[in-house]
Amino acid sequence: MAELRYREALNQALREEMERDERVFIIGEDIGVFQGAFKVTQGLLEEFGGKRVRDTPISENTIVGVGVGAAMTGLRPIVELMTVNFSLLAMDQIVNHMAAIPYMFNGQVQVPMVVRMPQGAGHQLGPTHSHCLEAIYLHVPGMLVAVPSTPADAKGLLKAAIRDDNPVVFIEHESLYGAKGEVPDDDDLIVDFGQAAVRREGEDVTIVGISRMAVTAQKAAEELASEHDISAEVIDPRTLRPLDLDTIVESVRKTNRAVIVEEGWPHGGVGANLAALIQEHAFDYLDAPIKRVTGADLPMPYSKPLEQIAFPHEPQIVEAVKALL
Amino acid sequence: MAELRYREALNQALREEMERDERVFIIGEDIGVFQGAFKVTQGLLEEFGGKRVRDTPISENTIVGVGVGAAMTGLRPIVELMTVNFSLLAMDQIVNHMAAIPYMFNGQVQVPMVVRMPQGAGHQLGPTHSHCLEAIYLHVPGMLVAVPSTPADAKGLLKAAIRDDNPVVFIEHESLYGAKGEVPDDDDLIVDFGQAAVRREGEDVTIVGISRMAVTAQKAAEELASEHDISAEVIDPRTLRPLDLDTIVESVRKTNRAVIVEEGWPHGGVGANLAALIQEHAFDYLDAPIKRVTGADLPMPYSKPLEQIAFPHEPQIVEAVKALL
Amino acid sequence: MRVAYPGTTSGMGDGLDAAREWLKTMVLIRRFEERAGQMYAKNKVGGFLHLAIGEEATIVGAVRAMRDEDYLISTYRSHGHALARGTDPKHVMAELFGKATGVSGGRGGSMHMFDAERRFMGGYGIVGGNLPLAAGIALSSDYRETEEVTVCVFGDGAANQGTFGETLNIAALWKLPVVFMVTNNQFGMGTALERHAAQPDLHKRGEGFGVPGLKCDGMDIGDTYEVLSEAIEKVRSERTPLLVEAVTYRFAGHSMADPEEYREKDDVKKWREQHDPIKNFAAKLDDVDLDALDEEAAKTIDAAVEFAEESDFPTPESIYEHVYVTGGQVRG
Amino acid sequence: MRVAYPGTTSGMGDGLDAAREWLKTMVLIRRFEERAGQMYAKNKVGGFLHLAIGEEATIVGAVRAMRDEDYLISTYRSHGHALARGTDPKHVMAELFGKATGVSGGRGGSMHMFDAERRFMGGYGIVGGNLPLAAGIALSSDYRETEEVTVCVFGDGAANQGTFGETLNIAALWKLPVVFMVTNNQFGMGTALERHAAQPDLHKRGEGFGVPGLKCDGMDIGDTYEVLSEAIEKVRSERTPLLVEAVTYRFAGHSMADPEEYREKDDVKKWREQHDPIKNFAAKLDDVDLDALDEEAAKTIDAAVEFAEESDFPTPESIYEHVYVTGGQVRG
Ligand SMILES: Cc1ncc(C[n+]2csc(CCOP(=O)(O)OP(=O)(O)O)c2C)c(N)n1
Ligand SMILES: Cc1ncc(C[n+]2csc(CCOP(=O)(O)OP(=O)(O)O)c2C)c(N)n1
Ligand SMILES: [Mg+2]
Ligand SMILES: [Mg+2]
Repeated sequence: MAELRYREALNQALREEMERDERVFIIGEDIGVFQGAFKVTQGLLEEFGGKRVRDTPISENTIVGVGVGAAMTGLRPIVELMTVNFSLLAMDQIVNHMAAIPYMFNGQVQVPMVVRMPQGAGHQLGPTHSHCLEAIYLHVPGMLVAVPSTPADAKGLLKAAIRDDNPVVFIEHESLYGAKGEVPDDDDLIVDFGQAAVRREGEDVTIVGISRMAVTAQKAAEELASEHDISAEVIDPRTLRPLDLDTIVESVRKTNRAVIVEEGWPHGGVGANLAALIQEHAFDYLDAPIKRVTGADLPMPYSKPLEQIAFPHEPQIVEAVKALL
Repeated sequence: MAELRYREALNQALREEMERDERVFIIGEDIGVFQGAFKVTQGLLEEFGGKRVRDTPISENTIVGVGVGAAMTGLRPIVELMTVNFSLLAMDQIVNHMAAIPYMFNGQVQVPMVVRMPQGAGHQLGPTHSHCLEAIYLHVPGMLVAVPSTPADAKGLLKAAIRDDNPVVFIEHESLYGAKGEVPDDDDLIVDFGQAAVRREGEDVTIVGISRMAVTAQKAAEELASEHDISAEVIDPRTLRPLDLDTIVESVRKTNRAVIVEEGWPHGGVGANLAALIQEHAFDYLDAPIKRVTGADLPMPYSKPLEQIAFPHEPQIVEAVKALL
Repeated sequence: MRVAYPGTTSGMGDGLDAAREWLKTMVLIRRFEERAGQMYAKNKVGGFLHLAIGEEATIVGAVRAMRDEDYLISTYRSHGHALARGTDPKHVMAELFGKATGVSGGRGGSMHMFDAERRFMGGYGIVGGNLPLAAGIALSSDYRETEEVTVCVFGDGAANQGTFGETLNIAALWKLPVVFMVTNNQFGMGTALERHAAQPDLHKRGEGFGVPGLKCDGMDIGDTYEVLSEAIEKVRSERTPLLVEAVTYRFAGHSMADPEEYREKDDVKKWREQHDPIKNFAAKLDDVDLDALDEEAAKTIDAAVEFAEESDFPTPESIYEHVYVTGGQVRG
Repeated sequence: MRVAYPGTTSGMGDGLDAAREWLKTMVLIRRFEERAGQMYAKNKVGGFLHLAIGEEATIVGAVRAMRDEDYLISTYRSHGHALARGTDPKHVMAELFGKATGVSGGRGGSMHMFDAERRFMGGYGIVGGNLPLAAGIALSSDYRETEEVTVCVFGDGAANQGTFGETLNIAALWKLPVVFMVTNNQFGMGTALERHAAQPDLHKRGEGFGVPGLKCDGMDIGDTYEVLSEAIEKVRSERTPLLVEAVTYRFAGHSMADPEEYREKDDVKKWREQHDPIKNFAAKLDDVDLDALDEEAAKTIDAAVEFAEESDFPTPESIYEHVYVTGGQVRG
């Protein structure tokens, strides 16, 4: 075990998979000479050269499409989009091309690629630079979606994503890049997609936290235990597609209550999806309505006090749980 | 009252609002000389001239942005995107610009514009041309979203949308353009946003149908009544933002059961959103889990028999209701 | 007008034999398209059907300038590209019928043909959507250190999509072996070239991005072949992109649902009479029996229709196959 | 290098007075940016902070070539544009502080300045996102039959976005009164011009779309003013777009979080020493006391900082204001 930052864990995953498989390469804006806007690709240009670590112009839709074309001919591209906000420009290549091509052409080609990008608020980046878009990516069939919240998962899921033959949307979180955690020393450390992690066992309520909110949910659970004598089970789905619904449903069948925490917008969010699923699969076990704690329903304001109340923190989660019990 | 087709009702709305307000104009691909891919804009070029009915190059992101810029300076543009599928190319201008600008600049400007586009499957247009994307648009704060299913609503909602000072995403349905219905003869016919229509009253179950599925749901309800002696209440929300949640919740409190029918993809769809809301607001009234009948979780196949089973028809709705009772 | 008699390009003999093969292929495409239109009228074919009647020289001239190992990528108007590349008409027709034996297993339809074996990397329904893919394929050719060239076909209307500038810049910057071929049929749907492109010499559009342009007469297969051969071989040896504009004309509507009110019937007639790429090329060759070629094509297409008719639709159980590589559904 | 002494443009007197005002404004911008950087280091300012130090001549030269009724639209690097346009530094600083008195009420921050009154139509965080808006604004000017011209400022890196080609084509096709001004500071973040643009003469990029190009020395306010004046007045009278490339250099990092490993410290030093737009312009004017101007600017900015400090943050209750015109939330 080594203690690594989330960004270092990602960097290791990239390095190891590039060493392991010559078909793997990375393209993206400022990933090479600049070393990555968030330094995830630090050192890779030097180690692997410009053929495998390639800076691109600011052309999001096209660089995703370049990845798709290369993947169709047997390579395994990783496309870094500087942030999820700019992926809105690449939505056509992601939905109509990357995700659709394997099916559209009846499996004659696969599209084994990863689109990596960070999301999230908290750094006062304002209305155009603070989105959490996992709900949109979850919606689209034909691709997998990962939302790692720990360094170990970041590494293990990214390695799994790179080895997967399906296209993967890999959503990192800007606020987690500096977070530290234990990461097993294993070149073949893989975290399988579709396996939720139970971060904390509990009896009274199930809290599902998405992306960075898995971390916030754990802190809230500690507070619930120490201050309110409430035992919360915390689940981090880790991937939204495939979704490990069984683990979530099993937990709710035990606790009979659920709160879903996400940073994204409320209407049509991931929380709504999970609420719909939980009530479908654990209807008779529910003692209270499933609650959602979400980001505010607005373009994220820049001003710090506004931004801070516009995405969930521990107190809102604590309140939501208390209101259920 | 006149009997009009959905496309004619839309055409009337456009014509009347353009006559009423000189600031209203339309831009889009092949809306002028070609008269519109689906003939919604037929005759308008001739009547209003090239200044107000303007054909554009195939540049979706930019034509939405042109609308935004014009709206910021006091005009009231209507941007037609040929279909919702191509709106994926315009997602940045829609989300990061159209919807964000009024807030981002603290109300110094408004963006009174409408993006009109049809969606939907059923014409064998295959994986890139058959999307229903209302769930994505519903998710984004800062804009309103309409999904009219009848000629009268098409007209009344479009007129309301054009007069509204918020940006509006106006989602028509390709399969409805030829549908006929009674439309009141009233130049000021407005259907207010945020008012669901109860298409059919019933006692046993509430069926909510989105976009074209409101029509399919009504047919299924007739069948439920005549063949299975089940009395279904059918609700068409008509706008997804604002959502008339009260009407839906009130109905479910009466019937104690709900089925949501949508043509879009299942995971993270509109049905999930409504299911989450209904269980939040009518938990104690529910006698069974809320069910969803949705489009299949795949890029739409071209082949007719596959396509026909890939989006909901009456039998699936009937089955879903029967399974609840 | 020049007529080139090529040396050794894939699938052809020399000189006159090659020219005859070109003519034969153009005739096959013409007859295929006509029949597809009839099948559409009979409701055997659904969706949108975009025919390439009038554009046969542009298609065959370009494809014959390619090697087998080169990649071709096109648009929703691409039956002809598949046929020219050697895909069996049976499988193209079966795709139109939505049958499991279609090139895309009935999943893609007319707009989404594909033939991996022949390196026909697909027709795409999104205008301008294939340009980035072409750059990616070309990048891959480079990455794998091959001599492959990618030919990327798109329309005059597509040159207005953002992907055009983005992709040309990237291709030039990275010196990718790709020939961007704009099939300028003078209309994007119902919008005439000069109503959608401020500067209508499309081959000059790449210069600002570092991609030099060439132009050919897309109604003349000899000229098309020659210019494309030059372009493809230059790209192959210099490994840096070129843009070729082939000026052509579509004789039929944009798709089957086009009343064609945006152009004069007389213009269409004039183009059909004076610029028919098949008639004009046939007239230059001795010893050509166009009727016989027609008949042969008709037979081939009869067989294709029969094959398509008799093939099965994909089974309902197969509906989720290939959404994910694992076969089944993957839930969200 | 030429120094132009303008006639009657908004907010200025004639000749030398105007030149002095230019200098004063450049100094104000420089000092403002420096102070903003200090406030960032003190955590008074959050988010990304993109300074325009080195680019003052490009900014002021262009803005002074505009009339009051003309529209200006820019990027996330736009404090200088707001200041040059006449926005009170207090409100710009307050925006950086996230205060309710900021130009955007604290909602936008450094990247999203706006001043409707002065027709500064905003800074935008999405690279290339403002080009379509500029075309829309220009379309509106035409629609309303005014003489207004829109100046759309964006970076060299933004010229690689799809919106560039799309918007230039549309602007040329519709003959829109817009000047596209590419502030070529030779880097898109950490990527040098020749590493992101295959053809680095950016003013030539528009020709293929029917938009002729001009170039100016963006380190020389006189040249910038002259070329922009020519461009703006040509666009005003002919009502058809132009592209102007202003070559400049940013002396500071891309944003505050930039270690600048992608360029040589010596290069930056050379540019700072030899091409400083303020120093060089001051040297051409008689009777200029740069220290006094500095001091005056410092005072103005002191007051701005004080204002920003003392202003209130927006109240929590106001958080939903302006998401919708109705004020409150609109549920989905
Ligand atoms: C992004 C996008 N926008 C609009 C359409 C609808 N559409 C299909 S073909 C077409 C015209 C394209 O013209 P061109 O590129 O010249 O090709 P051609 O049809 O002439 O072969 C349009 C607008 C589309 N398929 N994709
Ligand atoms: C669409 C998009 N992609 C990426 C970014 C991140 N980003 C911000 S500024 C920048 C560089 C832009 O360079 P240029 O256009 O030359 O402007 P400059 O910063 O030099 O003024 C990048 C990549 C962004 N904001 N928007
Ligand atoms: Mg065309
Ligand atoms: Mg720059």
